[in-house]
Amino acid sequence: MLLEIVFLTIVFSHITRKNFGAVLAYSMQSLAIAMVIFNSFLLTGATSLLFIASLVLLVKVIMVPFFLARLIQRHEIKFSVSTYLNVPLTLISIAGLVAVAHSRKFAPLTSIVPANQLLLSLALSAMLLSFFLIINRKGAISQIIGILSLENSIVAFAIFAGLEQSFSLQVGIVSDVFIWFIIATALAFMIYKHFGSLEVTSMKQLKD
Amino acid sequence: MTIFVWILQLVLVPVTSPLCIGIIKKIKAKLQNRQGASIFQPYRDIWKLLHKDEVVSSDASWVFRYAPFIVFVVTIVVGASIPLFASFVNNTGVGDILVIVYALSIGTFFLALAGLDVGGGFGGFGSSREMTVSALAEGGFLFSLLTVALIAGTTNVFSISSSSMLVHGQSLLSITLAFVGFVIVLLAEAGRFPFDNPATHLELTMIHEAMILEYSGKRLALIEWASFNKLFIFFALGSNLFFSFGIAQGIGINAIAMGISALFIKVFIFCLIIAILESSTAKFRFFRLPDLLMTSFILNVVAISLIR
Amino acid sequence: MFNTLIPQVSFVVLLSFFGVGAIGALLFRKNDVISNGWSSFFAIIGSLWGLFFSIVTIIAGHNLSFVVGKSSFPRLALSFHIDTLAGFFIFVISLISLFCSIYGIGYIKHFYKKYDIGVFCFFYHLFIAGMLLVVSASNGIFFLIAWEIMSVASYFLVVYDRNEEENVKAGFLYLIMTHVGTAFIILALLLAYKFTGSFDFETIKLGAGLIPLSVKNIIFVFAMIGFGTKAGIIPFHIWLPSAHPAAPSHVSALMSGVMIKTGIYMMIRIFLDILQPIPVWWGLALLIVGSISSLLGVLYALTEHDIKRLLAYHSIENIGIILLGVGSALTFLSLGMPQFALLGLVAALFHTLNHAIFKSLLFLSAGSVINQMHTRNMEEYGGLIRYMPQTAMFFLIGSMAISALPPFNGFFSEWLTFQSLFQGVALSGFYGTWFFIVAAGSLAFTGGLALACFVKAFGVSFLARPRSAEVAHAKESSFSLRLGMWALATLSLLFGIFSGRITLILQEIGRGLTIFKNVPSFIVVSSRQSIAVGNDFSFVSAPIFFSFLIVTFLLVMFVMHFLINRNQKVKVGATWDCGTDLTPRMEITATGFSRSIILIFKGVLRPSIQHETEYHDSESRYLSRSRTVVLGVQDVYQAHFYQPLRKAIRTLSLRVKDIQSGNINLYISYIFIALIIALFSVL
Amino acid sequence: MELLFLLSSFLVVALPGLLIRHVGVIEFVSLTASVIALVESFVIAFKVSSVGTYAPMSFFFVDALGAIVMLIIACVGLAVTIYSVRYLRQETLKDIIGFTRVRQYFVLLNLFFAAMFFAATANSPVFTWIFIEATTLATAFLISFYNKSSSIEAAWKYLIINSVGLFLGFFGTLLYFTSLSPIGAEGLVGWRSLVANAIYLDPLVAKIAFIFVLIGYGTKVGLAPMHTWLPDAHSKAPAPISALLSGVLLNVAFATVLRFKVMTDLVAGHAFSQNLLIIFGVISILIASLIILVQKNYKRLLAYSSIENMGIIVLGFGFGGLGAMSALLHMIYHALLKSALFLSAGTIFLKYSSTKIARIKGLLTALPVTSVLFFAGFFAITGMPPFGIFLTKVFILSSGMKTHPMVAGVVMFLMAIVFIGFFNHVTSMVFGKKPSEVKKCEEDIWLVIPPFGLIALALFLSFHLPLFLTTLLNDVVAHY
Repeated sequence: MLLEIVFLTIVFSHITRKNFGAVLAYSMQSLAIAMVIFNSFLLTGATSLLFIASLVLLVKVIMVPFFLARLIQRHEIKFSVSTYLNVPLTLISIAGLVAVAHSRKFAPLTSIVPANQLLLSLALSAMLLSFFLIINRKGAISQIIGILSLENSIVAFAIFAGLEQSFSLQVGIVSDVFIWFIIATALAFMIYKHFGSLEVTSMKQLKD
Repeated sequence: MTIFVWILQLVLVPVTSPLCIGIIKKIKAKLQNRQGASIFQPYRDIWKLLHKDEVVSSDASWVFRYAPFIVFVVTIVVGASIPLFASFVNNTGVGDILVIVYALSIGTFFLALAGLDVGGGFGGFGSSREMTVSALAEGGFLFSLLTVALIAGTTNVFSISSSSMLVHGQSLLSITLAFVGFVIVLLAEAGRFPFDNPATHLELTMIHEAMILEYSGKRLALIEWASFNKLFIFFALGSNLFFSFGIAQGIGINAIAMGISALFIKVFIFCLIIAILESSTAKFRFFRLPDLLMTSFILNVVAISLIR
Repeated sequence: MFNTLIPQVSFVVLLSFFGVGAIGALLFRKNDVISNGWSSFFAIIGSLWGLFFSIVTIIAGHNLSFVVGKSSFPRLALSFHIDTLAGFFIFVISLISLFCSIYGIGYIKHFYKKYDIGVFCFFYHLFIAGMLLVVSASNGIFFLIAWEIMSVASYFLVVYDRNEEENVKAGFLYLIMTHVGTAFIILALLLAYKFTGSFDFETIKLGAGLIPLSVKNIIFVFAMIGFGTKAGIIPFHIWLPSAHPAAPSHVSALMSGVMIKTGIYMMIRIFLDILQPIPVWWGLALLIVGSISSLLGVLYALTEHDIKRLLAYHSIENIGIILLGVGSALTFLSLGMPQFALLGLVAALFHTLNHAIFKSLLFLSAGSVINQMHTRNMEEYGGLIRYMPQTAMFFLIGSMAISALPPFNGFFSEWLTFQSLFQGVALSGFYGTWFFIVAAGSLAFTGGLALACFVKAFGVSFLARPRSAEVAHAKESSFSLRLGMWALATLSLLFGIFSGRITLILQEIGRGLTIFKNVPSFIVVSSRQSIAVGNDFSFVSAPIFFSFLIVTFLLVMFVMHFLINRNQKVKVGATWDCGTDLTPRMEITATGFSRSIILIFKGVLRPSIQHETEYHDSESRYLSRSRTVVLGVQDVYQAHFYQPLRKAIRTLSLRVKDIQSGNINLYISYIFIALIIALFSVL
Repeated sequence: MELLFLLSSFLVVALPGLLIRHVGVIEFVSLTASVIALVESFVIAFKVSSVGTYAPMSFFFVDALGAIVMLIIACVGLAVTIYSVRYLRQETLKDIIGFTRVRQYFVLLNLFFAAMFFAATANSPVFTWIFIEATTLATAFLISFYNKSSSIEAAWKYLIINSVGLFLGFFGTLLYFTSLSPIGAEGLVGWRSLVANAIYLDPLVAKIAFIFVLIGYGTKVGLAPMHTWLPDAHSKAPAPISALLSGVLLNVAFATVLRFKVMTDLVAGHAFSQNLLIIFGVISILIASLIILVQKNYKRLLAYSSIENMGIIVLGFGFGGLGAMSALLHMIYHALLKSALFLSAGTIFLKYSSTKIARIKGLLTALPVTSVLFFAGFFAITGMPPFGIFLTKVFILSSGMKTHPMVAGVVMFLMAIVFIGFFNHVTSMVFGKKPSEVKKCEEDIWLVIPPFGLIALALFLSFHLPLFLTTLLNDVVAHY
């Protein structure tokens, strides 16, 4: 159920034209992840999970969208920049990727925990989709979101594959992601300063 | 007796070579319905030149001064190291076809340098042409000698002339081909028609004369004489390597006398051929000469491949 | 124990001389004079020591192999193996380097204050030491290291005069050519390693049977290309005519006299010693390559008017002649006629030695001319014989030797080469005969053309009138230069006269190889020093010819001077000038001299001739003011092989460059695609 | 214990560095830190070579590979720190940068060092991942140091591409943990326990995981076609940083790949991973060699040369046996030489203030010593004797010739192409007449010593390998 939300949010951020929409989708997604972790806390009752869930809630659901929103407001770029593929083609390729993720090929991956094979393949397709999001979108923000959601879907996969890590690792990863996000936004600011837009394709000086 | 043979071997070429030039000139005159000079005229010319004063160019270096002697000496040495009338003069030191070929080119080398030395307009292109012709002639020359050498199974000219190879005639064809090739080379090297006109002083045509234009007096005499010797050497080679009959195989008065007379007869035939050739053919254009020389080379290659 | 140790120690000492020289030269680089003195001293001492060492090795027939130190890398051992063949090449190297070093003392004076002498001396020593290592190393990797050191050191010597733009270009071409060659060599060695499991030449030799024939052939081709590039066989020669002129003259003497011979050495070593037995086509291939190189080399030499380029092309020609000897040796071996093969090998070795001597002599004398004239263009020389008579004499001797005029040494090695080819021609019932006929023919023509080329070289640069004002300032070069040239000139006469004894020694050297052990001798040298090949197949005797020549010459001179003309006067007058006064521009030029031959061979040389005529008045074109004829020969190999190759690779790399398009989405999609492909390849 | 000391020394410099008001102090402390690091890592290396592995606490784990990587980081690190002191001073003199930037530089530099040391020594794969990511974060701002649009672009590409790659690597890393699910290990899982459990891996999963790891960390290693960030980042960063990036960072990332390779080989067999490595190595060498031929910018040229050399190293491990051994050696030589080259390139840049090859002429007259160093470094990196890279190349090819002759042959010629292209550019830079606006003045000795030291070290190592190093190498070859 929650994983579906993750998946759908990614699809949404594929097709949405508004940056706010993408950001909102991301926070929904992170919320879902947090819920998942919380859920497993309810199952196991390990307090560390609770802490991590709240950490995720704090970082990914509140702070990251907040910063992104600041960025968007600052440069009043409501509409995200164009994509390479138009919406129908995007949807088609999304479908293709989902099919790939569900194909027998990835059986060894998805059948790590045979019980939730469907969820795993869903997480896998979420990964591929967010990867595709980074490729398809020309906007810096969309790329940031894409990478973040890639991370989210990997976490989701890890959780459902029963690969949850020790407490310190989780904290490390989350803080790492957070620092990464700060730097990325800072760079995005700089890009806007130097190039006058958040269009990454405007950066074509470094060839050969 | 051997001493006598040796001395004969040494002096025969320089002594007789002017004579055969004279003979050639005489025959040509006859063919052109002229009286012609006496056949001993070349001797007189050389003698006269030897006693004249001479003028040496101010630009000339020692190369110019000593070239005539070197050229002359080379012809003497080579003339003494080929079978003239006797094949038993066992000369294992220098009687090798390669030695002959390359020793003769010493003469060419210095003559060409002398031509360049004075810095005149003529000497330069004279030696250029000379070197071109001789460079192209070398392959044919070597291979024509190589043919007979392979048939005789040795590259020593005396042994070649002593080996009776005309007896078994299956290689007759290759010998004939090689001979034709040899004759072409002979014409080229000795500067006769159709390669060069020994009598011309027309700068468009002359090769040998252009090189020696600056010479006078005894040096001119030596050079002329050397060229006579060269011609005679070629005659001797042609007559003793390709048709070695009559050559003295063993020591003895009548054998040697026989050998000498055989040599003279063969040389005379050569003179006849040359004279007829020169009065019947015209001089070729310079850039047609390579074809002729290549022909001689190809003929020899065919000849060699036929030896089996 | 003792006398096994001595040679090894002395060899290490030999190397250490050059090492000390190199380091010292670098240390004293602040002071030109000291560093020059230091390095020349050690170079001369080292070369003398090398001569001594090699002569002892050859006489005693040593066959020593030893390991110095221990490397901390696997499969790399500093192992040497010095048999008589290596000893012979050490002899050649030391001989030439001795005289080049003597020459160098005075020659590099004109680099003082201009460049860093210490650096030059450093690389000079490194170069010689590298060559010594190349011929003595017996471990593949160690050999490669020595090989590269030799190449790199010579590269730095080539670009030493770095203010000339084309020197740098020449060095660039040289190093990349030799590097590609080295790549081929490495591949050949690796192939051998793959099947014999060792880089040690001895082990490879023992395990040569394990290498399948097809791989052997590949090794042959690779080694052929690799070492041929160093030796300068056509069509891998393009670096040679540009690199040799660029280097300082005594270095070009070393490069052309010795360095390119290391390629020959390795060919002999690998084909004749290590990879035995071999198929017959190797030898025939070498014959063809040799014929092409010799003939084309001399033809290109004829087209040159840059004196050092001309000499460089003659190196190509002589390498071809040497290869003819080697090729016939290989062929006879695989036909199972070892005594003929020995003859071919002896011819090749003898010509190697001779070419080293007279080619370095020629380069040195050319160097001293260039030193005075400050140009390499022969068209500006002329009449130098009056200003530098001794140099002219040395150059004349060199030219006579290289164009194989008896009694100089060049003739006798060519004579031996001819003999070995004749043996091949005389073979009956063997298709290879044709190759021998071709080889002999090309050798014959090469001789003739070389003669023409050196008439041109000597005549145009030393004879006639000065063609430029520079000539008047030319002076005879300093003592050390003359000493070096004088020694080489004398050697090239002596080695001619004593060719008989040398031939015998060379035969013994050839016997040093395993396959030639107790092969019946095919060359007999009689008491009168007359070399006899085969059973009375042919004889030649240098002393007899020489004495005969001298005696007759004296005789004729005597007769001329004292019998015939006692009282004739010799007037000195002007050259016949057809009425107009004679200017140097009326003399024939170097280009004009060889023009006829170039036009005869225009099918091969592809000459390009542009006429430009300028008239006095444009409408009535009767009187031409000036007429210029530019006769050039286009470089066929550049035009038809190297340029297209370069262009192809370049276009390819421009294509590849588009990968880096600067678009980040594209970049990420590369990762994506790589991931997907990799996943699907395993799943 | 030494390890903590070492790491803390950097952090100590890094964190309060923000407060220090004086340049000299920052320079001094960072120099001391790097000296300490050098000493300590030698101590640790000796320990490892004598004892085997060195794991002071459950969090750290240094085996032979880690020790070698540490040594590389420390040696290059010291040289780079010395160099960057002078380099930044020169730039402040030219007032390209101000004090705050210098401080920022040193803080980030020390963080970078710390991150690399952590990554080399962390016990848990996930921690290794975190710290490698941390290197990315630390260097992002160093790459955008000059704050020009092009450097921002480089930094952005660096950040995005590497993060994508590293997240893939993270996924692969997680997949290896499937081996633990049977026993359900809790707490921090170290390398050794993973290797111990690797037998429980499902071979297919292992393969997939390795693919993810190879492509993920391969992005950081700079294997084609994931190499695209590398030329941009290396050419835009300040020279010392480029030296660190291509000299050290690539090796750190590759060491991680090797650790995973072991686990994969345990279940999937050697052939699989080796073939993958060979394929990626050949592609990298191919692309790099061809692009080097037509390169216009000498720092990018060096960057591509790094790609080529990483390809060779990967190839060596792909061939295995002697190849692996010499690939390790190649790694060491390449680290030293490439950083030396980048440092001398920095000096050239200071002199000519351009990175275009076409602009650089007459280096030999303008910068005699540096140009000689540059030339020597070029010869060394393209494998000219007596430098060791020649040997390693021959060894790698010889072990390749046994198994994949065609590959070896092709690579041989690609190397020749690299040499030709590189040599072409170097000659055009070193020789010729120097432009008039470049004035000839004395070189700053401290800008010369670090590259000289590195090249000298490489030369020494190519003549003689110290005993402890050989033991380390053999140990690594035995394990990986």
